[in-house]
Amino acid sequence: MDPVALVTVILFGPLIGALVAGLFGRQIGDKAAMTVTTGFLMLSAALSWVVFSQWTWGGLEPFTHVYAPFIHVGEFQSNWAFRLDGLSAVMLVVVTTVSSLVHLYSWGYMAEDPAKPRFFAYLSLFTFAMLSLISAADFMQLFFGWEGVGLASYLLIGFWHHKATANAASIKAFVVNRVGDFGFALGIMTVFWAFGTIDFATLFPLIEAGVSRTWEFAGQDWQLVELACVLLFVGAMGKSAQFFLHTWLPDAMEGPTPVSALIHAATMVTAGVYMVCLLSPMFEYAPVAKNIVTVIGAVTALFAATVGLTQNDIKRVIAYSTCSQLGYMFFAAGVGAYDAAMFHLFTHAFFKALLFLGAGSVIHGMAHEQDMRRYGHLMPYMKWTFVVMTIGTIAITGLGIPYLEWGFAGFYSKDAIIHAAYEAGGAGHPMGYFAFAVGILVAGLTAFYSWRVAFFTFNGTARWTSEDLEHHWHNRDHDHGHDDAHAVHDHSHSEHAHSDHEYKPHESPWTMRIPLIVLAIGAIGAGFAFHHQFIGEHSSEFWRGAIFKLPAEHAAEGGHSFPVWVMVTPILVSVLGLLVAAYMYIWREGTGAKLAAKQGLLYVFFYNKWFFDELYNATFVRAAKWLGDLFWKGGDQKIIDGYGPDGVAALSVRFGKGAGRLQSGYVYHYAFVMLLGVAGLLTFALWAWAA
Amino acid sequence: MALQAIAFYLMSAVTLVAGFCVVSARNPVHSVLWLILAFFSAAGLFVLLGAEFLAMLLVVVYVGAVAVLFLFVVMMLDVDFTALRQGFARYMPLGLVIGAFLAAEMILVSTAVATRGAAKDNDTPMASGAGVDISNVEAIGRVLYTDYIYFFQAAGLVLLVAMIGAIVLTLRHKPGVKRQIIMDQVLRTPATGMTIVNPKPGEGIGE
Amino acid sequence: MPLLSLITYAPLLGVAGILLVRLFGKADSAAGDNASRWIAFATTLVTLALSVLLVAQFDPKNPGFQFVEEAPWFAGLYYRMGVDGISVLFVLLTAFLMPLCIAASWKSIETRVPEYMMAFLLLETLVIGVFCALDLVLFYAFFEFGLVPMFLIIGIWGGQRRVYAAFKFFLYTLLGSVLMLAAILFMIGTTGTSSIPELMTHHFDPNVQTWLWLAFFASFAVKMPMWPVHTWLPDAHVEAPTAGSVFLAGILLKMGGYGFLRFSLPMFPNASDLFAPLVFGLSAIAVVYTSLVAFRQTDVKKLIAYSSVAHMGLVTMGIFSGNAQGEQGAIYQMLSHGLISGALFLCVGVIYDRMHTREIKFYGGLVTRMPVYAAVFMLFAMGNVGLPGTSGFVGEILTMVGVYQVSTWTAIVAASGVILSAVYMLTLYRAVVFGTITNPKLETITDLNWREIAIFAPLIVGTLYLGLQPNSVFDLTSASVDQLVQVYQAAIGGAHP
Amino acid sequence: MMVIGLAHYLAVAAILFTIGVFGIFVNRKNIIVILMSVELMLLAVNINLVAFSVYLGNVTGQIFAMFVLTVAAAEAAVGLAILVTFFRNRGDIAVDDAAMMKG
Amino acid sequence: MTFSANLALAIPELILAIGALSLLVAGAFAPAQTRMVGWASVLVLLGATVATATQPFGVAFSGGLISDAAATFAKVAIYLASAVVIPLAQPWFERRGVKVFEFPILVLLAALGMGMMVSAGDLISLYIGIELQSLALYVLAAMHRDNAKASEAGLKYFVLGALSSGLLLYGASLIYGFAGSTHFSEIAQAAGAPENTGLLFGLVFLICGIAFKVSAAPFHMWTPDVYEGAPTPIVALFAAAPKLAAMVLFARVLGDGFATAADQWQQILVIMAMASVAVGAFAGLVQSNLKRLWAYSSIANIGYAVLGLSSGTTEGAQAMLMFMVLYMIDVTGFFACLAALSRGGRSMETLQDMAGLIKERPAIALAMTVFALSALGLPPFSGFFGKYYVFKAALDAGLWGPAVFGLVGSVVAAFYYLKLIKVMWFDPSPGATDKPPVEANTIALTSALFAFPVVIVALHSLDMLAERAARALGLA
Repeated sequence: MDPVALVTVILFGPLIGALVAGLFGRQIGDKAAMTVTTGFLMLSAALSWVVFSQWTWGGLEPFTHVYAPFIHVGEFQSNWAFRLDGLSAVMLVVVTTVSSLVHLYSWGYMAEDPAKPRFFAYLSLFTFAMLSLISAADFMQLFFGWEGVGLASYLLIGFWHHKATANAASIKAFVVNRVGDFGFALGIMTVFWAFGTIDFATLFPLIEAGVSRTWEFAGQDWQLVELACVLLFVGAMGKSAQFFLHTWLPDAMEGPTPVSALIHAATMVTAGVYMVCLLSPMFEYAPVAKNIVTVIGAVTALFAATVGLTQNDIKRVIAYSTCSQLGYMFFAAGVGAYDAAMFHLFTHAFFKALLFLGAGSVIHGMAHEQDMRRYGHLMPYMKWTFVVMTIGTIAITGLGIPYLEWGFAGFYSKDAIIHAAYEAGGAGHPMGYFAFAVGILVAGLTAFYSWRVAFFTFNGTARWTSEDLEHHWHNRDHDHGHDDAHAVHDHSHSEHAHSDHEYKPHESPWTMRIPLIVLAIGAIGAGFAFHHQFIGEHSSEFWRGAIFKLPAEHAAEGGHSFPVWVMVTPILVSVLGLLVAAYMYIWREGTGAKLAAKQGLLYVFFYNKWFFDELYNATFVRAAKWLGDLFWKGGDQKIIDGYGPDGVAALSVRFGKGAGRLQSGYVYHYAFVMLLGVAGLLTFALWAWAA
Repeated sequence: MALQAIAFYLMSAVTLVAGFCVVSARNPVHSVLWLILAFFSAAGLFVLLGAEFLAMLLVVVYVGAVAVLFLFVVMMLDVDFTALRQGFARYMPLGLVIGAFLAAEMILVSTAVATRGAAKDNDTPMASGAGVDISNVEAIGRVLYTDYIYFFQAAGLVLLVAMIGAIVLTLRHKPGVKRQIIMDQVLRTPATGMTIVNPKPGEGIGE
Repeated sequence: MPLLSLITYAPLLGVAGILLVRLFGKADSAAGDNASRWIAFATTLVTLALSVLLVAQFDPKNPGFQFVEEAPWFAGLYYRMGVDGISVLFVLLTAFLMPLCIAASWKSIETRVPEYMMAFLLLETLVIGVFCALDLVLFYAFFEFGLVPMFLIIGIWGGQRRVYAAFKFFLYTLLGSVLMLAAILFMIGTTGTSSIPELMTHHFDPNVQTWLWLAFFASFAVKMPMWPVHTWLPDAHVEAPTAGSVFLAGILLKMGGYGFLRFSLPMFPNASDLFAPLVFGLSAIAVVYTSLVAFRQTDVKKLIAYSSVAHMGLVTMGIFSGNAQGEQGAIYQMLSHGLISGALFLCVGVIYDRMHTREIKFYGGLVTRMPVYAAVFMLFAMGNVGLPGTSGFVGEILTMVGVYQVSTWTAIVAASGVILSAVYMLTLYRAVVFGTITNPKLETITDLNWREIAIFAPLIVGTLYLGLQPNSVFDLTSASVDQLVQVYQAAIGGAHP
Repeated sequence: MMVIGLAHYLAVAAILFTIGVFGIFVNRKNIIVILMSVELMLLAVNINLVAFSVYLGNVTGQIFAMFVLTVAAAEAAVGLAILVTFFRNRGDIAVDDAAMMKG
Repeated sequence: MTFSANLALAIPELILAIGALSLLVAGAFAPAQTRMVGWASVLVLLGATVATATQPFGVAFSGGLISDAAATFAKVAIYLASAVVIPLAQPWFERRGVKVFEFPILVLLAALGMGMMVSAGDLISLYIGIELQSLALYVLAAMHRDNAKASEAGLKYFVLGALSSGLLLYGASLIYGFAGSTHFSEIAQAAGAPENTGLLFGLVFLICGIAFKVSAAPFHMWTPDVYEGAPTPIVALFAAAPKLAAMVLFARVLGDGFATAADQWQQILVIMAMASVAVGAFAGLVQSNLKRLWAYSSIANIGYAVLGLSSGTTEGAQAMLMFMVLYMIDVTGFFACLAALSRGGRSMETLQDMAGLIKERPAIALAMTVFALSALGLPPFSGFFGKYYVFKAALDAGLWGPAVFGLVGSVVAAFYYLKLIKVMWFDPSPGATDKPPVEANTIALTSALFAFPVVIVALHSLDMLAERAARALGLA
């Protein structure tokens, strides 16, 4: 099949599904809407794998197919297009695979929700936006997809719109993303300003020549390429929830769990990484920007991991984990290991989606209880879930055998990143060793909190009772504050698997289990299967120029000649994390709770997410409100209206009244005024004509 | 020359004093009388200038007609003069200042006109008219009905307007007063003088 | 065929028709009211059809004025009409929005219907006239006369403080435009011509340009409105009936931007260049300032009105960027704002018609009762936020791209409006639509009816089409805009392309 | 001082005119006096005209003065007629009373 | 020049004078036939109009009467405006029990006076013309003699008018004394000479006198009181024709007599214009009586006319003529509306009376809206075009500041016009109004139709006529 036709189907399939489900969902019914969307997604996923395999083994050449013009104004030329290259091929499979699995999973997870067509429409819409993002051939379409996924994310986080927290979270997600997009947009403008084009293919060859263009500000010349890269990275920070702009991601867990898996783990949040890799020809010429990327990535990795240690909400832990993993990807990109970053993106998609969906399965089984402190001893009740969650945990902690090149997915990609950082440090990258150190440390922390989740949930003693669950089940309608409940209008208790009226955790239906199994396979094998292509000996032919590295840095990459300690330390700290977690949550169960109860300084700091929300509330939110009131009541009403129209009107009326008083009705006053007029004019004449 | 000067000063002083008294007299009847005096002395000034016809007109028209009209109206309107006396002094100082200022300016202007205008070279009065032998009356008479016929007729219309105006505004047909209208009496016939009515029982004769 | 005059005066035929109905029918009869509505609606549809015909016959390659009509008037003035790529767009926009305004007033206006319809039709004539006039005095006549029907619309069919709002609207704008009149008279006096095309090629002395520019600016800045002369707008919007707000936001504000494009840039290029920093500054302030003010509003309409001011800030800065992206962006932004803000006011109108209040606090949880409405409102909220895929995005990004090249800081400040617009718009949407119904009065509120859906449908289509296929508009405008930019750049000796 | 020139007459006229004007706006008592003040003003103008006429040797001034006299008479008639009407309506001719309309 | 040739140039005046006299006689013998006298007067005025339009140009009566394009232009307007007032006023007076046949005759004589004014070539004809007109108008103001307000209005008008005549005369005497002649042409020679100070002082007095007639500030004080007190249809006369006559006279004096001293009088006129605009705009803001309001409006509008004249150019004179003619039609129409309206037999004069008029009397309310917008200077109503000419002339003459001042003043004034519109359109009606008399209704609506849209087509020819008239006025 013609690759253009293939990608066209892949791209527009989800859109058609979304439109059908969204516009006619009521008319055609839940089942049909779900079938259509899921069907199109499955099709897309299948075709994506076809494209991907053609790309990897079939020698498909990169191409850009233009569908239609978008914006053509002067040199500002943008088209609706599909750009297929190594990066987009990878993203295609990631996006469509995870998305189709999430669609399928949602059949079960959302079974009791009355707004299923809307949910599926949103999911498909998201997928379409994400596909248009990854297939963009210029900045405008990239931005279109970028904001499109933001919209979908907003809609899905706020899917349960009766919940105040969900609404707040959705707005927060959108606004924080907008802050990033603010930078992104400015970055695009800088690019256009500096190079006169926004088309990637036209732009990249121009960069080397245009490096010297500067913008003078505050008495200094700023290199436009650097500026553009930094600004674009701000966009990436927003989308990928990097430090400073990360606050929305944990809150985004207010959305249904499949959404978290799809958007806030596997695909959308990785768009930032994707963009940085895509723009590697620019970033390579912007060393300062690269340093910033590295630092922000490393700090995010560390920060999110520390916060993840202390959280009790199962989804939040995974969310911070995502944040942290994204940090990895960024510092990989920052040190120039774009391929490693992409590889981690790829593997992360499988195991993180797996973890989320697994968590969803648990939540589903526990009547929408998300607090791990009320879990425990769930292994006997949900064996499938337990198995896949464990696989996911192993994958994320990166267990594997260093010199054998054998391990779970995370092992390949994470170690590649850590190695790359080390290597960059060796090659003189100023932040390389810092990133390396953080990478090692965070590997340990990741192992701890990931295993903590696993053990806390499935092992130990049961910290729930069936009364709790029953209570939970019945009260979920009213318990909006915490409950990840289904919509309020649900009256379908009987459909639920509680025929005996004894409430206990249960395994999820097959529609949910199948995606878990597929993802588990990916989590196990994705690294092993593709590491040669992504980062290994076939990498240059795999990417085929989609990733650009300046030769100087490229030369340092000389195979796997790292010191032994560099090779083994990651795995050692991972195991250490595993042991500590096992100690605290299995062998000496309760240690964690005791530690938490102490409310140590560090614990409070971590538990409250480094107080970022409080800080932002106290500064930006309050400042905006204060300024808004000031401008409105003080500026508009008091000053502008007060001295402007209202003031002038009042003054005019006062003049008018004065003139009216002069008009006293007495004829001698009138005569007097006339005489004054004569005298005045005469005097004026005397004075004026004296010259 | 001196006599002329004395006459001038005397008559202008009388004119001005009389004029001031017109304005300041408490009783309007006195005002009218002062006005008449002012006109008389002004007529004297005209004579002094050699404009006898104007002087005569002033006396005849003003004293004979206008001033009498004023007097007539003052007497006719039954005004309580004692009630009208307040409020003069309050306004006086400011009025005086403005008046003095205006007078000063006007005198200044008049001097300028007298010294720079068309009449600047003429220190002495000249007989008006084409030749010295023509009297003032004759000189006026020669042009009044020729060159100035248009104005003359128009002035007549002004007087007509005044007449119509006075009639329109003040003439009243009092409804209660019975007037003899000869024409009506002559035209009266039995048909108009008499109506035959046939009253029905209990109705009487309506109006 | 004098197509432009036909389009311009076609609505007057409707006025005549309604007058006949009014004269020969019973006053205040339901039948008469209905007849007026139908006549008005039919007239606007005819006008729309004619405008579409105009666009169809329009030659996009020709940068000059087309369909020119000319007839001598008095004192050397001419009745002169014509359109170029820029104005034809506004004519179309006007003709497009008008039937929607009439339809939106179908049920919500129940008193003095014939007068209302006549006022709207008259307004349409005048506004189209503004966009077609090629003679200064003719332009001014259309421009100013437009105040009257709007004054009546606000004052008669408005809300609580309608009189205050109507007066403020009228006097504010009048003050601005009399200064423009002075400039117009001066220009006619010095050049001896009042023809806009001729004046566009006339070179004024730079000093003179300065004064003329300021005088025109006074008028257009108020009309836009720019900060700090924007305060009439929130009042006018809040008090106007729904269709009035739609028209005000959709069309009337555009006259200011159109004026800048038609007069300030081509006729006073040096002054425009000189004052561009001023405009940039005011626009940047406007974007941030009014966005923040919008954020704190408690009245739905006022919030949207302030958001209009912010969006117009982008337009002004785009216009004075003097490059193709800025100009096109500004034009596009005006076009898109015409649809989106109009639609948003209609959205407010929908709930106002049902509940008769615009207090944000009153609402909440509408989505459960009005899912279709929620979806429509969401679309336009997103358009207002400038989401790519809606028309709002194209204009915003292009203006900023244009300005960025000229005044980087302005663009940076203005771009922060992107964030702020999201803040206030989503907050509003959440407060009105999301959540659960807490106000018992809302329990019985009904979703959009078919008439309302039919009104929104063209707007939805328009917003999305313009968001995805902006090039179809640029094709129309690019010749004229390119010429404008070239002339401008040549005049100021600019190095920009 | 002894030679009486044009300026002297003009000065007298100016003062008389001022007195007339003064009479109009200082008087608060009686409207008739105001009418008389007007006559004084016209008299002053007549003195001016006649003096000019004589010193210019030009009869126009005297004729002008004659018309002024005529018109002044007519004015007096009309003025008094209006005054009478006013008196009939109000029963008074105090200047202060004539202020029904103001503002 | 033969006497008959002189008379040939005075045919309109003759028609009016003879007409007035014969109708006076006729009226005296048939006092009941007031309507007939009225219509006959209208015919006389129309006849005079036709005679004016067809008469030759020239100078008659030793320069006392000038017949030129300016005089023709103004006379036609004046006679027509006067003619309109007769059918407007007679029914009005009859409804109030005043049934006098002298009324149309006074109007005829006033028109004659105005005609003299605009044809004046001499200070004497200027004075007599003004007095003929003024005396007739004083009487007309007080004509509603049982009405206290009317007689007070007449009294005020008279007293202040007499004062202004005194000022004017004093100025005329000085001019005569300085120039040695009363003819404008000879005055012009003197004015052209150096050391013309005395002449210019005289001119200041003269200007003050004429300014009173046009009610320019600070000589405007009589206007609001007289407008309020005088019978409404008479105000329609006051506000229109005499103003035009005085303005043309103004232009004639300044143009024929003092064109060389334009720099000097220009400043004085500018001051008066600005003062008028300011007074008219601000004082009008607080008025509640419509006649009074319109008085202030007319003060402001005269300010614009004076501003046009003050530019001292032919263009300025043309602007003034255009403005005045367009304004005359407006103001006549407006007062015709007021004359047409009554509620329960009581005149409707205050703003509040007009509440909800659009529902009660849509046609008249619409007409009043048109007049208000026109007076506001809003295009495309006739008032705008008047302002267009005026401000263009002022700007072309370099009078930047005054022009902008005037424009801003018009914005202030806009407030009260809008208030009127607001009251008529927005407010609820307090009750039904009486059926308007057909004459007033017709005049009001015709004027409104002229103000818009007829003006659009009429402008072209008006422009040409005014331009020819302005060229005759001798300004550069």
